[in-house]
Amino acid sequence: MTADLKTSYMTINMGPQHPSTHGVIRFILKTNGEIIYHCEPDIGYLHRSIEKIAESVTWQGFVPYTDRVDYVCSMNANWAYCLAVEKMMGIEIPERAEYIRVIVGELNRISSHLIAIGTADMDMGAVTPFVHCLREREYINDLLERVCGARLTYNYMTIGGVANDLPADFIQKTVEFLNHFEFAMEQINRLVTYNRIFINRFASLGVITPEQAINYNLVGPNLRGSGVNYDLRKDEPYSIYSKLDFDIPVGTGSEGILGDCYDRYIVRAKEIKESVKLIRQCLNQLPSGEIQAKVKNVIKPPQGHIYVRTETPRGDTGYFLYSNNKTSPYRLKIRTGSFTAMSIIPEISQGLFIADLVALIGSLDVVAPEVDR
Amino acid sequence: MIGIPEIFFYIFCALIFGSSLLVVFSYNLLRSAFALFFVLFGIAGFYVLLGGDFLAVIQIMVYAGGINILLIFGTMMTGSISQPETSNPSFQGILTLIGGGGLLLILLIILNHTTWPSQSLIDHGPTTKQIGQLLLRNYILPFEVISFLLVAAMVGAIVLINKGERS
Amino acid sequence: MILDGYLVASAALFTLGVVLFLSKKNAIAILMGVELILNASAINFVAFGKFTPSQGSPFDGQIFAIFIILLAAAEAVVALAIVLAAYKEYKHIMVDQYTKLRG
Amino acid sequence: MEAFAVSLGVHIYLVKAIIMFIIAALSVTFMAVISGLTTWFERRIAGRMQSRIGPNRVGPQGLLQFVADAVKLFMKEDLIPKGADRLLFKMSPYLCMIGVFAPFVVLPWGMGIIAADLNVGVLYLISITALVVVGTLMAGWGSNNKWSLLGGMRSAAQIVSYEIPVAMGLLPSILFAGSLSMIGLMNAQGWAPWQWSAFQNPFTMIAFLIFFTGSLAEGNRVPFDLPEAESELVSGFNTEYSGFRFAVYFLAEWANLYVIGALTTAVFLGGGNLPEALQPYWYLSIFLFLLKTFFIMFVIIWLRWTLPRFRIDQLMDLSWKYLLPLSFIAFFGQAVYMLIDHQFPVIDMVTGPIMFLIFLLVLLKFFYRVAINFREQNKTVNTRA
Repeated sequence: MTADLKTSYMTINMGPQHPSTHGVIRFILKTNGEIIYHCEPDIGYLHRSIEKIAESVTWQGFVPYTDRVDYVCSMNANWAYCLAVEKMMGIEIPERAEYIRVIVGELNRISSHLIAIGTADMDMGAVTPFVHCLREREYINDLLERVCGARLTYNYMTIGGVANDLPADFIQKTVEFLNHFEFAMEQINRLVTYNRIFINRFASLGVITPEQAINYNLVGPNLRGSGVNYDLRKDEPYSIYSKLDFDIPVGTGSEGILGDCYDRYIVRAKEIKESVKLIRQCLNQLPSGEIQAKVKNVIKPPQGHIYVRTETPRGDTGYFLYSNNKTSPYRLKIRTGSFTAMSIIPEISQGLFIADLVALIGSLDVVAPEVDR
Repeated sequence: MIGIPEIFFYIFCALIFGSSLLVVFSYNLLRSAFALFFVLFGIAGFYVLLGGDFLAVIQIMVYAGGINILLIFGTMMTGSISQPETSNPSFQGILTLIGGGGLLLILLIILNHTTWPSQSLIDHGPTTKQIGQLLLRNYILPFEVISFLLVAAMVGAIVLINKGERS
Repeated sequence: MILDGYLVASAALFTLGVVLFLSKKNAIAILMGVELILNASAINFVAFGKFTPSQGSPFDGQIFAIFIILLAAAEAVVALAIVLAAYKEYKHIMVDQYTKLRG
Repeated sequence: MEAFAVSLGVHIYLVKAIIMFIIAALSVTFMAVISGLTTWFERRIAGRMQSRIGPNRVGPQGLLQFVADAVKLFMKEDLIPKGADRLLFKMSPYLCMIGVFAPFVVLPWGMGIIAADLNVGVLYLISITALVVVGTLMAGWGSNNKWSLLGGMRSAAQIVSYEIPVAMGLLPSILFAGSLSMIGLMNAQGWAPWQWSAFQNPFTMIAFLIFFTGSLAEGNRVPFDLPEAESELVSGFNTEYSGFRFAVYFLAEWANLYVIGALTTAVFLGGGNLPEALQPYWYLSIFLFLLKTFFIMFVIIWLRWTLPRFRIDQLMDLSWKYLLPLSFIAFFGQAVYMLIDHQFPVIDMVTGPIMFLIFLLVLLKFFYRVAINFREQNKTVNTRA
């Protein structure tokens, strides 16, 4: 007799109200006691047909919708879409606008990674680091609020530049914040990242080999956690990233096996430091000048299609645009990092504990609205 | 007039027999297992009344806190979870009831016809020390044998389960 | 007089244990019957120890009760292991349906 | 008072029953207040640790918050899920509460101040947790919810396996005191820290640490709060409970915190023992006892809001592979130590102060670290518009 015939599996519904599923993700688990035999993510639970909406709004009018694709890093989503339209139309944007875009984009990357780290900590039962992460994130929210007036869905970048210039004391306030933040981050790391219990929970767990990561098309920190050095900011530089000096942290398997949850986690923690470095450089080099290229009020990109990718906190976000020279896109398709991260969960989660599945989701940093556009 | 120990005796009797009836006649095995907990607790109460405070604590610790939990675990693991209402069927019910009633009758008649050499009640005070000394002096051999038995039981259980896992 | 009370209670518990032991199909229920029987005898030991101390110590009865508890622990562990092993083989624990136990 | 009531013609048993009832009601009320205050204590500490304030609206400094919470919980709808085993579902909170409140019978409050000094006090305290185990199993099973079931199973497995290290951790102290009663254990220690059981010799120190770790696990506290792990099992065995029953669970949880603190204090930290000169002022010993207890509770809360959680297999590993062998070593070592101590009583004078000195050094290192943290901490920035 085989083992399958002997054991009866328990079917458990995890989510959408489960506290550790980061929004409204739903999993259907088949378990043997606490050990997962099969885990099926319910993709499409949060579908809002953003891509369909794009076909009935103007090109500029779609920018606020990109905020909602991934509300944790909406600045980067704005950026990806605007970059795609600009490439399609051949718009050159002023240098100051590029610098501002990098500054706010990297600030937003920090705040997104803070959420990722904090929720991973909270899933492991450590509530305090999460609150500390949110406290630091509040500062970034304040800074971005000074820039654009919004704290979550910014709608700051426009086709052709950014909506408005940085406020007068922004640079000084940001430097002040960064000085404080570097130490605060070190404190958070000491509190949880180097904690023995935490490392034991994360190390050698949910291992994604480099081949698997590439086969499943993982992107961003999840891919780099598996040791693949691939970052669009370095490998296909857009904006002014080629002028800036920064490193790409990759997973090394320092506490266990290469590609485990701890590697993905630590890559995010290190990327935060790199982002701080980037912001400091941009603040130093920030040129003066225009912040907005000359763009008509009603734009009609020429007939054709384009696919533009940028590196957002959750990895490679791509916008595919198809224009037939009308005021709104003929077809728009968004490719996000969380979607592929979600699809690797069934394979990796086999044989894990339920508690480990929570850790795995936390380390993959899946954001629900990004899975279903 | 009945004294306080008697009142407690009857309270514990009620607890024990109320729950043991549930143990015997419930068709839900889990309820039986939980009811057994109260039976064991009531018996610990008997031990207190009989001046065995150490024994009562051991009864709760090993029996109620150990063996009974094991039984509950066993119940939950052996698939009774899926059909609790019929997990504990009985057969030959009438026959065993008649037999059991006869047995009880015989026991009671014997009890009634025997005169036990009863002594006056003495309070022996704390029991822990004396029990410990008895265990390590007069009863050292049974004590060692039972320790060996426990180890053997543990090893045996592990071997049995491991064998089941492997096949 | 009070000794009789304990003896009657113990007899009744013993009977209930025997009824449970004989009438149930479920192996774990049978195990519970054994526990009831063991407990009934332990009550007897302690009660006799208390009310009719022999030449030995008045705690002999309690010593025996402790041994009974420990024996019960050993018995429960082994019996449950057997029940679980049987469950893995047969998918049920109804003792009247164990028609083939070899192998 | 008894005689007076009897002279009035009231039946003696009735009088006794009424007196017992009054004492029981008093202690339960007192406990409810203690656990309520503990909720406030915990939430304020958590607030401090997390850069927020915590409850501060109801009453002075938010002290009456627990009353408001209780009132709110009593007014909530009392739900019993469909398909639940109603009998077990209803019984479980009370079993848990009894299991947590029963230890108060043998918990001391100061030098010689105790409700009932049982001969087997400590054993009674350990064994009564069986009620909690059965209660959680009942809740897990009776709720007709798989998360609850997993929580209940985890809880039972955890408490049953950690009962052994806890009991073994208590043994060296019991050996030393030669008594199982709480007062006996307390009296075996002196007032000074180097006379406490925890610092008596290396083995009692190990036993103390084992006991403390095991108690955390038995009380379902972080880092061992797996039965309630809200990020894994939603809320464990009490997921389906609402209203009054839920309040009872929480009362039990925080009362349990006090039990852990008081037991640790009485057995390892010298209880409420006072120096000779202060002994006439008996109320000081109550104060001292509560102070130590609340300090232990503070440490537990501190750990809860600092550490992540173990996984179930790591938890079991810790108990069976590390704590249990260590506790055997501590037990054996203590026995050998006592044999030596019997021959050369001087050793008793030496090891205590040395252990205490080591503890002080560790404490010094800790404060040094804290000082560095404070120095490095930049002043908070203001990024607001």
